[in-house]
Amino acid sequence: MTPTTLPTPRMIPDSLRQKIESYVPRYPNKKAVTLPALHMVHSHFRCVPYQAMKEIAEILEITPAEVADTMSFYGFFPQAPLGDVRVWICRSISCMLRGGDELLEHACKNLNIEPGQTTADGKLTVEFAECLGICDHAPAALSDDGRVFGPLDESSLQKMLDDLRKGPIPLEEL
Amino acid sequence: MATIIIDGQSFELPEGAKFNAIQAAKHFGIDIPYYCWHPALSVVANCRMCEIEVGTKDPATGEIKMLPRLVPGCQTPARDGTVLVTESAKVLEHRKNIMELLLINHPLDCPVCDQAGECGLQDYSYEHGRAAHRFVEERNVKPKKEVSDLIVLNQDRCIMCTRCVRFTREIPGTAELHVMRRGDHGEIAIFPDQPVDNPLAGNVVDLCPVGALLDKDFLHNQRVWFLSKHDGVCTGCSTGCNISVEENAGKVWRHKPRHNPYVNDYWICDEGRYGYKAANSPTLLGGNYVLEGKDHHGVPTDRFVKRLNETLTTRILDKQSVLGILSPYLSVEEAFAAAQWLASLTNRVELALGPVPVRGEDLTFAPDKTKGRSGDTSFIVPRPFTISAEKAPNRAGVEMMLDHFGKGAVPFEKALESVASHPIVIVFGGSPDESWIEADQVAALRKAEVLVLFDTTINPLADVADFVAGIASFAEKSGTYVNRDRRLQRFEAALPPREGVWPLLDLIAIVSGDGKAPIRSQEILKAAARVVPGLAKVEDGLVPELGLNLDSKDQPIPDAGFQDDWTLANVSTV
Amino acid sequence: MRSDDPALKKMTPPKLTLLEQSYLPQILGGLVVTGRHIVKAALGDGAVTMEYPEVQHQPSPNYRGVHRLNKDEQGRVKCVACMLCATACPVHCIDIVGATAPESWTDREKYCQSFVIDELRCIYCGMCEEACPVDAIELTSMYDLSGLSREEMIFDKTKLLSVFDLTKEGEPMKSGIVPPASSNRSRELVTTPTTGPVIERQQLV
Amino acid sequence: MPKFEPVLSRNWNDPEILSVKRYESKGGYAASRKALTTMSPDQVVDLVKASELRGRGGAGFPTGLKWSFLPKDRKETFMCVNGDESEPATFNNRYLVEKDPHQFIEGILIGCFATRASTAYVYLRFEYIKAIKILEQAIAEARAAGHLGKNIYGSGFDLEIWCHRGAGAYICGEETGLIESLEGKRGWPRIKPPFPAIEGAFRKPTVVNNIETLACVPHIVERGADWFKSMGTPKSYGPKLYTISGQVNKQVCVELPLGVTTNQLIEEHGGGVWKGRKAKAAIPGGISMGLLTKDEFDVPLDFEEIRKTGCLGLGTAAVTVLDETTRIIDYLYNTSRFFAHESCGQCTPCREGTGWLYKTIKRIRDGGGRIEDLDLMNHLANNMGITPGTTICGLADGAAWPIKNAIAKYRPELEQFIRENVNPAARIAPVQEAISAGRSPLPSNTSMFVPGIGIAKSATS
Repeated sequence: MTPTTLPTPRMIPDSLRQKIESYVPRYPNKKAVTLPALHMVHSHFRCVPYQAMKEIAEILEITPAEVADTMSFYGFFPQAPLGDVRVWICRSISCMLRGGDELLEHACKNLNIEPGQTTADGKLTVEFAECLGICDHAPAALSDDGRVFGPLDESSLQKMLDDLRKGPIPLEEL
Repeated sequence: MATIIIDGQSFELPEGAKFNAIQAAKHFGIDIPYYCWHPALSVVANCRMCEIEVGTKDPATGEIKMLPRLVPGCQTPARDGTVLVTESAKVLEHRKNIMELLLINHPLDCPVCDQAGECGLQDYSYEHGRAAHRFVEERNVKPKKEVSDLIVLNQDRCIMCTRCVRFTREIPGTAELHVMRRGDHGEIAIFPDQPVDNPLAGNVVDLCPVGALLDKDFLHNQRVWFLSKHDGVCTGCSTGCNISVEENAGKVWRHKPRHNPYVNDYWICDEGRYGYKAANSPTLLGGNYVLEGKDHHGVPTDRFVKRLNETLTTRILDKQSVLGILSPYLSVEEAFAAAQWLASLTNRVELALGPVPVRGEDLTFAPDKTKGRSGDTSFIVPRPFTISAEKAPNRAGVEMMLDHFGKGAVPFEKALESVASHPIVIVFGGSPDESWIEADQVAALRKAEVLVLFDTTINPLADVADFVAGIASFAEKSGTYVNRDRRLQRFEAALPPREGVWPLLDLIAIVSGDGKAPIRSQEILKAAARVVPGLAKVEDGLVPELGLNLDSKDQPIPDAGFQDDWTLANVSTV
Repeated sequence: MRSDDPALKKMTPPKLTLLEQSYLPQILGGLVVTGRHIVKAALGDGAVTMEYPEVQHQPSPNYRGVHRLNKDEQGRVKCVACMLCATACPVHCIDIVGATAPESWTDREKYCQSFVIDELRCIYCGMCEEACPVDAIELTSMYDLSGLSREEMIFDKTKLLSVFDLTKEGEPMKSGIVPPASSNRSRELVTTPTTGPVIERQQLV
Repeated sequence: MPKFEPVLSRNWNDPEILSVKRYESKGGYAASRKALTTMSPDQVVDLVKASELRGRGGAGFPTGLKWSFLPKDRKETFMCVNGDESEPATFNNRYLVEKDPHQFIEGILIGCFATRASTAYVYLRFEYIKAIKILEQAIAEARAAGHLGKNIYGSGFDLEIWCHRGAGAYICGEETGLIESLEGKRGWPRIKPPFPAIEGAFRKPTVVNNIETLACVPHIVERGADWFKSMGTPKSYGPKLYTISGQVNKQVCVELPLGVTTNQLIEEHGGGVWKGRKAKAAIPGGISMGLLTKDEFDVPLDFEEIRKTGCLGLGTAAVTVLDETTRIIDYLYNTSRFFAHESCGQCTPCREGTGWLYKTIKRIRDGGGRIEDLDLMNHLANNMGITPGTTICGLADGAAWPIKNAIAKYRPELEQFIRENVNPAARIAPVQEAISAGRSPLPSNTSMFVPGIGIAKSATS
């Protein structure tokens, strides 16, 4: 499809569009780029709005419903923008045995939000996770910039939340 | 010869058959329950209702080896030596479990659900379910939503068989429907502002085995067990889709597709689906009328026939010639009877074809099995579905009659030019659409000295014709049509002719005064087959259920497709 | 039931004595009863007839009289137009037109736009009441049904609901169960398009 | 038995190993060079077959056999590397990618050569943010060094490796779910047959292997099948990465020959149970496997022996320890919550069953349990999964197994819990109970349709 047929105003900037299109040769068909494209759009907007899904569909020559189908299956993609930092607190077995559920509750109570919500100042989104694969740090937490926290207790959890509210750290510095 | 063993009995599979276990069992009269499987869609085996015990028989030793676990029948090919056990204790217990699981989050609102009476859940829970279920937790409640202007989705009734999703992806290829989220919170959904509005959209309602997808047009109007079904053929276009016309209390309530692998497979387009409304239209002609001065006066049929015959006889004795126009909406029998009558009036008769409405281009949907979910597609025999641009059911059949009685099919435009040389014009209409004739065409026809019209609707030509006879509408008559592919197909009357109106066949018999003239369409077809070479293949006026290909022999159908028959009538009662 | 069903109990008629065969004791017994009534009536107490309409008959609680359409606690018709009564009716005297319920009725999606019972055709078998899944139709103990024309005896929804209003005091709904209330339910009342003749009758005791 | 020398984890202490130069200097890419230049693909397959390497992802299917299922006349083959390591308590693949990515790339290279796959997709779960970064860099370096790309080592073999990021779905670790997800669809597992080896990703023959499985391959090529078979227990050969987590002092990932016991792991590597407590039970390999009671701690953790204890299998060899104070109901609550959250919702038994089990366990935990709930759950669990044949993939088995296993092994404790924890607020409403038992919840002589609850059944029993 040529860009001229796209509705205006377009949401996905040209640079991002080119990045998505650069993934097309990796796969035998365009549809397979759906997941990478959703990831790219997500890291650009920190959410995947409907308009972006529509544009992904146009780039990949599928229907918006197919994009929504894929997107809604996974727990990763939110539709409303996230806070500056998104942190997952693990509640899976190893973490639960060491107090993961309580830590999640504690963190949410501290921040005055429910799991899955963003703080009022828009700095931090706290979510639960079904295993983060960092059970060697259990009870653990992971922020979306790649920082791993754990083993946590109430005081280190508080320190973690304070750190996270300072904003994301680029991955290179890890 | 391939042999399959079902429940200990051996059956010979038909030559060239491409069956799965459900189809094979059904072929031999054994029912295996299913939900998500559909003969024209890819196999995903996710409802798990059709699970049976499967094994193979070694042809050399005769030893039967069963698989240790249950296997979905939809996924099991029926081959030589396949052994199916459909009624073992294990299978029956499994069906009980699946029914229980399907119903734990299903509301028990059958009294207000339109699917009640043709619902897969009702049937199978009666036949295979537990009397009581053991679920005491809170049910998941899901919203009701509209997926298009015509279709409503009751998500809490959905069993996530994904038939609808697969249909929109594989058949029209428009993929408007998708599954949202996962697990027991999964829902069927559309993308915002992208309703299911493809020309075949209504089929998702037929596909839905439960009351989740419902037609708003039919919603809350009728209970399905009050409806009488009549085999019909859609008059919307020259494809001639096989439909079931469903009526109650003198009204047609809906059209449903009827399976015919040679024509429409399992589908009909929305235009045909909602074409039933014309049968209930208030603009149908309600009797016979004669133009006196400027006004039409309703007259009883005997007086109408008498006056018509008087006029025609006088004029014809004056050596005036007749132009007969036969619309492509007439059935083969009607066209034959009409042409025969016209030919009997005088030898100075010219026959022409009525206007053939054409809109757009043929629209063909080729099933694309790769577009669907990646299920097993090896059992599917894809057949394309076409919506014809030619919006009349029987041009081919009427032309056949014109060829036989006249000088070939004179097109309507040419016939209009010759009105001047034919003072008597007799038009046989029958289109359910009042606008089948345009103002300038009416004016051209009105130049005739005597204008006779046999038609179903109050239309511009009826406003000016000297004699107007109301005839039975498409839902009120029986007969046959010849479709685009020259397939002769029979349809039945769903309604009795409305009051004051005769079917055209009866009317012609009365007008022609031939007391012995056959008026049953089968007899007329029999008579027509004797003289019209194109109908030579018709035997004894009978047309097979799937129609008769007038030109060549039908290709065999490797997959014996069958329609879902989740109707109360099919449940064996105690 | 098959004739060889073991549950069948075979009966043989009792053998009558000579006196019984003459029927005289039975005739005399009957005359005694008649005489007792003659005496009772003559003494002015214990008449077996009733001076209707001055005195009203009290039918038994399971008497099947005129139908009524029940209302829920908000005064809306309880009927959800499932048409099971019409399906169950052996004489086809019930005609219902269903429709999508108004938006404000959050607890149901269907109601009856029109509900007509031909009381002359009805055989008062009570199958409709039995079939109703929401206890919307019930047979009351009203028995003195009369009218001057056949049309008058065809009860429409308004009339059937008015029977409910008339009889609800004396005959409460048999289930006594009202649909569970949802929080955002409106108080809108049923509006019926036609107002048929409302039945007039003195209040039941 | 000679002293065990770690191979998979031999470079983990070397932070420089992330660079291709360092890896090469330690003898890296020698095995791939050997395979590509001196062996034919079929020889590699035969070698792996001879080593009896079994898949490390959970099912333990012999890898060589899997490779030999590919059709002989195939034109295009794909390799999918399964790094969607989502089984709770498992993290050994993350260690392999983060700490020695080239070993794993070398494994892919040999695996692809053996299966003649010219494209490999590494499907990594999105939580492995750092691992993805490291792997992408390592792939780029390996390509620059000539280990990937066109005509590798002059053998005429081409290979491209692409990293594909998951998005948080447990089921994408199932091989066909992974393939669907890779194709850009929702990760709903496919029905089998056709098996991926015949029709997999993009409807082409496809091999799906676990990261750890592929990491073993270079060592087999280098040292031979006999070396590999010298470790482990019968039918379970070779080294294995065990992870220990939960209520132990040290949560670690260690490489050991297959067949160590739980006791050994806890005492020698996990530093004992935490807080000086005693162990109550252990999960041998991810939560779907069931529980080992304390008496079963001496059973060797390999593919065969573990099944005799009533556990589903070795799984991912992720051992999680429960101490004596942990309640079994909490463990069940956690597992059922996990599976209710992760069920893909495709097959009826799993979609509805996992939700039902979770709701029931939650009710029991809240104090509204009934003794018959245990039998009900047992019945439900017995009728879910691939083993009875009621689902497409094994998630339902994994969801059902911990429940039936725990009911079998800890029924007295659960019954005691139900008896002792009674909370009126969590009790089932009498009307629900009556309906489920098929009794009338209403006074007799009334109809059964109550909007909102709903039952259309005559009042019997």
